[in-house]
Amino acid sequence: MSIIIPAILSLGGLGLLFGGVLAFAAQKFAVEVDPKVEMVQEALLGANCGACGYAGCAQFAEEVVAGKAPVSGCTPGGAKTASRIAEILGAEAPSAEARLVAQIVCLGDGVTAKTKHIYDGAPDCKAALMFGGGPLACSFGCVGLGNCVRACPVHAIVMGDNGLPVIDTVLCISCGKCKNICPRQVIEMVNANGLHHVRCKSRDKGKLVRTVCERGCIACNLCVKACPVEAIRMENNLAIIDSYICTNCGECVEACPRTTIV
Amino acid sequence: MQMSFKTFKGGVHPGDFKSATEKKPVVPAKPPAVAIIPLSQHIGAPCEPLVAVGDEVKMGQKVGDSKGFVSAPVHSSVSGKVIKIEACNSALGRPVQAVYIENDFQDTWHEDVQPNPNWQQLSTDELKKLIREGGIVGMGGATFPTHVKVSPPPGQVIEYVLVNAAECEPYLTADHRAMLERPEDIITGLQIVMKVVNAPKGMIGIEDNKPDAVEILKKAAANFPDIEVHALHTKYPQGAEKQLIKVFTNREVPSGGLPSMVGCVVQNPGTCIAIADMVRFGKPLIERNVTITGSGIMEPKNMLVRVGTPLEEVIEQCGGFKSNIRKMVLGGPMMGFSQPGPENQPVTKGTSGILCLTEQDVQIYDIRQCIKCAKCVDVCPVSIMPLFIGSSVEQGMYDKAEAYNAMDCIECGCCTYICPSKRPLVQWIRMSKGDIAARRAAAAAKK
Amino acid sequence: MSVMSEFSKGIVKENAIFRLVLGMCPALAVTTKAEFGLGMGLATTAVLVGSNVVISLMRSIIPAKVRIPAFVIVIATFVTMVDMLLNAYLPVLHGQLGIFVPLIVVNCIILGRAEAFASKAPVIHSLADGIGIGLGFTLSLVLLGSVRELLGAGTIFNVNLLGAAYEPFKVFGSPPGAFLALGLLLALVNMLSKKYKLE
Amino acid sequence: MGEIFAIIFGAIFINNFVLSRFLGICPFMGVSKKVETSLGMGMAVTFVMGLASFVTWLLEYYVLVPNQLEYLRTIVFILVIASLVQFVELVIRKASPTLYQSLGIFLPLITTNCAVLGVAILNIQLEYNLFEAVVFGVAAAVGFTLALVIMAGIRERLELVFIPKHFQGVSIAMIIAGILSLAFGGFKGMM
Amino acid sequence: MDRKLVVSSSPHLKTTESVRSVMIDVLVALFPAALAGVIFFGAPALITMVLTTISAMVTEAIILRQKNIFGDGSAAVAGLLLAMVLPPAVPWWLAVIGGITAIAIGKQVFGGIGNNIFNPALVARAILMASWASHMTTWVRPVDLATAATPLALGQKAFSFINLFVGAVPGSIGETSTFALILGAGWLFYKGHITWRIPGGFIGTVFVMGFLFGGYGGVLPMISAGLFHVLAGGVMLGALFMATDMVTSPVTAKGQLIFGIGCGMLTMLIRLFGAFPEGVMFAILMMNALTPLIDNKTLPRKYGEVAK
Repeated sequence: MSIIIPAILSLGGLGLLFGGVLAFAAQKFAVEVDPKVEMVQEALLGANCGACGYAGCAQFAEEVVAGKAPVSGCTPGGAKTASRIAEILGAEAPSAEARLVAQIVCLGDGVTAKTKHIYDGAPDCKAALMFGGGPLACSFGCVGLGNCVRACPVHAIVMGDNGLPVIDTVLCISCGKCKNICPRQVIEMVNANGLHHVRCKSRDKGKLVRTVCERGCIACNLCVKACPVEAIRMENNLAIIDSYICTNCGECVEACPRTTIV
Repeated sequence: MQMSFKTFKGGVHPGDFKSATEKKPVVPAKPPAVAIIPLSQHIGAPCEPLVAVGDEVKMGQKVGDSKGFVSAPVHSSVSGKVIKIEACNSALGRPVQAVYIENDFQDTWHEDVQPNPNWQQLSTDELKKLIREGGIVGMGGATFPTHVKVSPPPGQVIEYVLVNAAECEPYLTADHRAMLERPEDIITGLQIVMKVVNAPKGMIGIEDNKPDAVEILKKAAANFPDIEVHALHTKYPQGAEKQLIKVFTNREVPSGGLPSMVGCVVQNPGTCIAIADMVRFGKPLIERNVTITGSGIMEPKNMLVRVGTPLEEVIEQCGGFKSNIRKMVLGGPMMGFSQPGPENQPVTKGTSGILCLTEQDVQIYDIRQCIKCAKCVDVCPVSIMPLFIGSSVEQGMYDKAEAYNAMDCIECGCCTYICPSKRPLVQWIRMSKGDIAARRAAAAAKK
Repeated sequence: MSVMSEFSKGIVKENAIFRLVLGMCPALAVTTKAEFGLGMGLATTAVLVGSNVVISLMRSIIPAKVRIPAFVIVIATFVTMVDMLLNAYLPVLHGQLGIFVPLIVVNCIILGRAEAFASKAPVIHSLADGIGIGLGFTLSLVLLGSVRELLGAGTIFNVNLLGAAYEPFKVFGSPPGAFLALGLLLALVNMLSKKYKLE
Repeated sequence: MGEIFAIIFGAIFINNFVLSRFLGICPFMGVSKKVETSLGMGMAVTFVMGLASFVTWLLEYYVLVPNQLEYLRTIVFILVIASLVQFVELVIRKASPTLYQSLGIFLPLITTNCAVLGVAILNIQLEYNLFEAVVFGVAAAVGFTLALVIMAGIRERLELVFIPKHFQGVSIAMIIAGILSLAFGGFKGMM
Repeated sequence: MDRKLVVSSSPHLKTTESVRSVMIDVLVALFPAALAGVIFFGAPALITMVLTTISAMVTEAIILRQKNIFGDGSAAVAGLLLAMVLPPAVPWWLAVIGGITAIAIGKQVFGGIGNNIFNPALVARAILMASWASHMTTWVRPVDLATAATPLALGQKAFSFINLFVGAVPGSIGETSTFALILGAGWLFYKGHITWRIPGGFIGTVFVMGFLFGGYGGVLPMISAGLFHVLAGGVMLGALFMATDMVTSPVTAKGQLIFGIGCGMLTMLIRLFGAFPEGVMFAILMMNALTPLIDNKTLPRKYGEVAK
């Protein structure tokens, strides 16, 4: 007993002392906090481990709410915490039924697309376009210097050997960063269920397209005629497949004389 | 007055490559069959066309003007008929609107082009107006409207008018020839500018690899005690405005500021001649000296070319391209703009040279990783950190680029020239400038 | 989530050292030999399991405002118990682990699990979670300890594997080697997990 | 005087808390991404470690030892440190928002920083007197700060280059720490 | 015109200098010291140099999957520099491990050339030193290759300044011959790859600190102590070839001077007060770590910037 009593006394005493002081301090020195920040802080582990690179959970919460830190920044918390934070912040969760994936809408690679000149400089699509509209003869095609590759947060895009980026649709998280960064807008978010797409953005007349690219859409209307469900329409010299009507029958692929639909 | 002839910090010695044309007198080029007059040949807002398709125009007639202050009007360099107003290619890679004029080869001057016999009595404001009406812009390549340059904001006292006759760009000899052939006109132009800005002192700086030009100009300036001619070290970018000011006055233009803030106005010799022509004879800027040179041209030449002459015609008069041409640059090799081709593009007020290079001179190097050799830091004339700016931009971190003073870059190209890893530093810096400027503008708009 | 998956996730998918990068101090400090790693890992596991269970039991009693200090006390109690037990029964190991036994208190893993899991889950799940995470931590420490011991002394668990002629790569037995070995192992684990899509 | 100097030099260079004693690795890895942040963190740690050394030393020799409660050391120390830090944070937050921005925000991170508890326990183990304990606490924190700032400088530089994918993040930081630790080995035997 | 033109951003002129040519220049500059090493320490030195260089080059070629084993030459430089700081008679496996470590841990984990924070050769040496200290401190006398101690261990009286200058003393393969090192460094100066700042700061500081703390009894002994510290051990090699490594030293002029002085001070601190007789390696590694901070604190005043 003689061992236990001082232990209980001193620990309890200390506990009371500190508890009292802290409770007093918490009231005395209360500071208003954004409720959202508080909620995010609640969602975090509270371990204050610093793995996120910020000075503790409170600061991380503030930065997340301010949009400066990624929702997935809390490594110890993992995916669960990230999704909870996303919920709090009201970030959009992708709807399950129509998953969108990024797709390169151009087939003009080093062989099929003609070039006007040779670009020598910083590997950046936007920079290349500043010189006479880019090296491609087609003014709609993919420049192929990989801005999308660098923009992808999950490394789902790699540069193919033929100078066109290749997107791993399994890894794609539908964030749309590649689409937004592409100066030529040859990346589109497409319905992941649709198998066939017109892989060309050229709104030039067919005659011109023929001279600059072997695989560009020439607006010949053969696909429109071939489609049994009228999912294809022609707009501004460019065929467009409505993937929500499309039955993935593949007739248009057969019909396309320039293998633009794949 | 004692000047401290300090040299500027940094710089490179790329070799001058001027021997092909420096001994060749300027020959007039044939007038074009169809003159293409771009409506934007200056920094600032583009001009509106003053003529319509089908109009008859005369030589020296104003065909485009703008209300913008930092703009200069454009004039027809031939007499004839306007056949279309359409986009043509420009040196910067963006298409610009241009007036296409079919030449009648009569060369009838427009009635507005009148000499001013008593030009020496004209007031400052009249002179300024003449300079503006003459469409005169900086002819070194930057094409900054001259009337803006000679109108410093109130309160700024101009002490020096400097003539930037360094011609430090390799290959180019257009200014060199102008100095040899028209030294008096340069002096006259300088005097006019000095009068306009009320500057007590005029100074001409010439790189010491052109001793003949130094001598001729010294002789021409002998009778003018307020004008000095100096030989400068041959070092690139000796002719960069800010560096020239540093050399002559040991003053530094504040970051983001203009030369007038340190009491200087800098003019190119070609501009001086254009000013002299306009003020004395009423002749607007419709022709200029152009050096057509490089290993890719059959007969390198210095030519007096009318503004609006298609590049193809000029090149044809020099015997055409060699078959192994790989690059065509408008301007000099250090700061000029390489072009995808000469098609549908005229000589403009800013075209100081057409440099044609063959494959021996145009090597495409792999961009390698920066080895931090610090050579770019050593040669940078404005003491910024090209290597870190480049790497920041490569990683997409434009805020870091800004922190390393990307906005102060004068794009002289020394860093890229010297880089053993062949990194496109200037291009990266340029990319960051666009981004930083946009961000600053957005921040300012927010406020 | 089933109890089984709560248990198994801690070993590979949410491995404290290699995936969450937590609890680095003991991982670096006590892994000069595989057996030290094992001892430290098991000690931590014991604390983790104990604290997880107790906190899970008390989760409805502890007011939210003071939960962190309360957790800390629970953890510290278990740490003190483990400290005493080690001292009594494995004094050599206790000496080797040194101050890192009391420092289990501040191991982020334990507080992290208490806050993130045990304070919200039933006892059985918390127990499974504690054992899983603890074993994952132990395994990592043993792995790191084995690598360092093998290279730095030619042995694993004091069994000589590389023969008498082996001149040990002593750096791996020293502090710098701890950093280097863990850095290289982390890269290796990154590579393997990418390859087998453990994301 | 010589002994005090030896404690300072030893704690900063020879037995650097991070590079040779492996204390405070978590914040060392986490908060070393920016020089500015790491400086703030370092200052906060220095403050807390000095204070903690002082308070825990008093507790040890005036509360625990007289009552033969040494076995409660871990519990008591962690409690004290946690409360202390939280108290200081609350005070700073209210008293000086600017100081809070530069220093206070790092305080919660310090509770679970094993360097703080480590220094408290080491003070007892090494049998320092009160003055020595505080000096040791501060010096150890300065050593921690030094390592942290160096690391942050290096990591800022490495932001400009492409680190191989698998080595990004903690992995490369560990390797750098290893080489740093090797370099600091040069101080061995001084004093 | 049937050819396509090249478009690129200005400037359109570039030097012919490349990473490879710079590295070849460094190799050329290292040649005199390497030759001196072979002359003084014979076949073992040659074998060590060949082993480290080849293993470094092979490691790099494998990691980068490049067919050309020489590549840009940086691996050869790292390998040869490593040999320079090894004792002549190290076991063959130690040299090979050294070459591999230099490239793998010293360089490629950072992403290869240009990205490394620490001098790869010195990283490798530090690791070897921490692992096999006895092999790494077994020195031999020149020519007869009998085991002997280095001048730094023996003290100032053991060798004449002439021998220290020429290099006829025990020591690492490439560090003994001051003469050969200066000859090689001259080439780098001539080619503009190094400036005076780092070597000047380094050697100057070593001399001054040797002068102040190394000698007693008058100016002459103090001068000779300063000189001794400059000539003995790895200061010349370190100052001229290791500290001047472009990748791991500051890029600003002021920073380079600070870097050199820092190297000198740390070297002398370790030599005079530490457990090791030589401190060049530790000093340079420590200053390597500080390089990013030094760079950011010594950014030059940009043109037109008003002094604050």
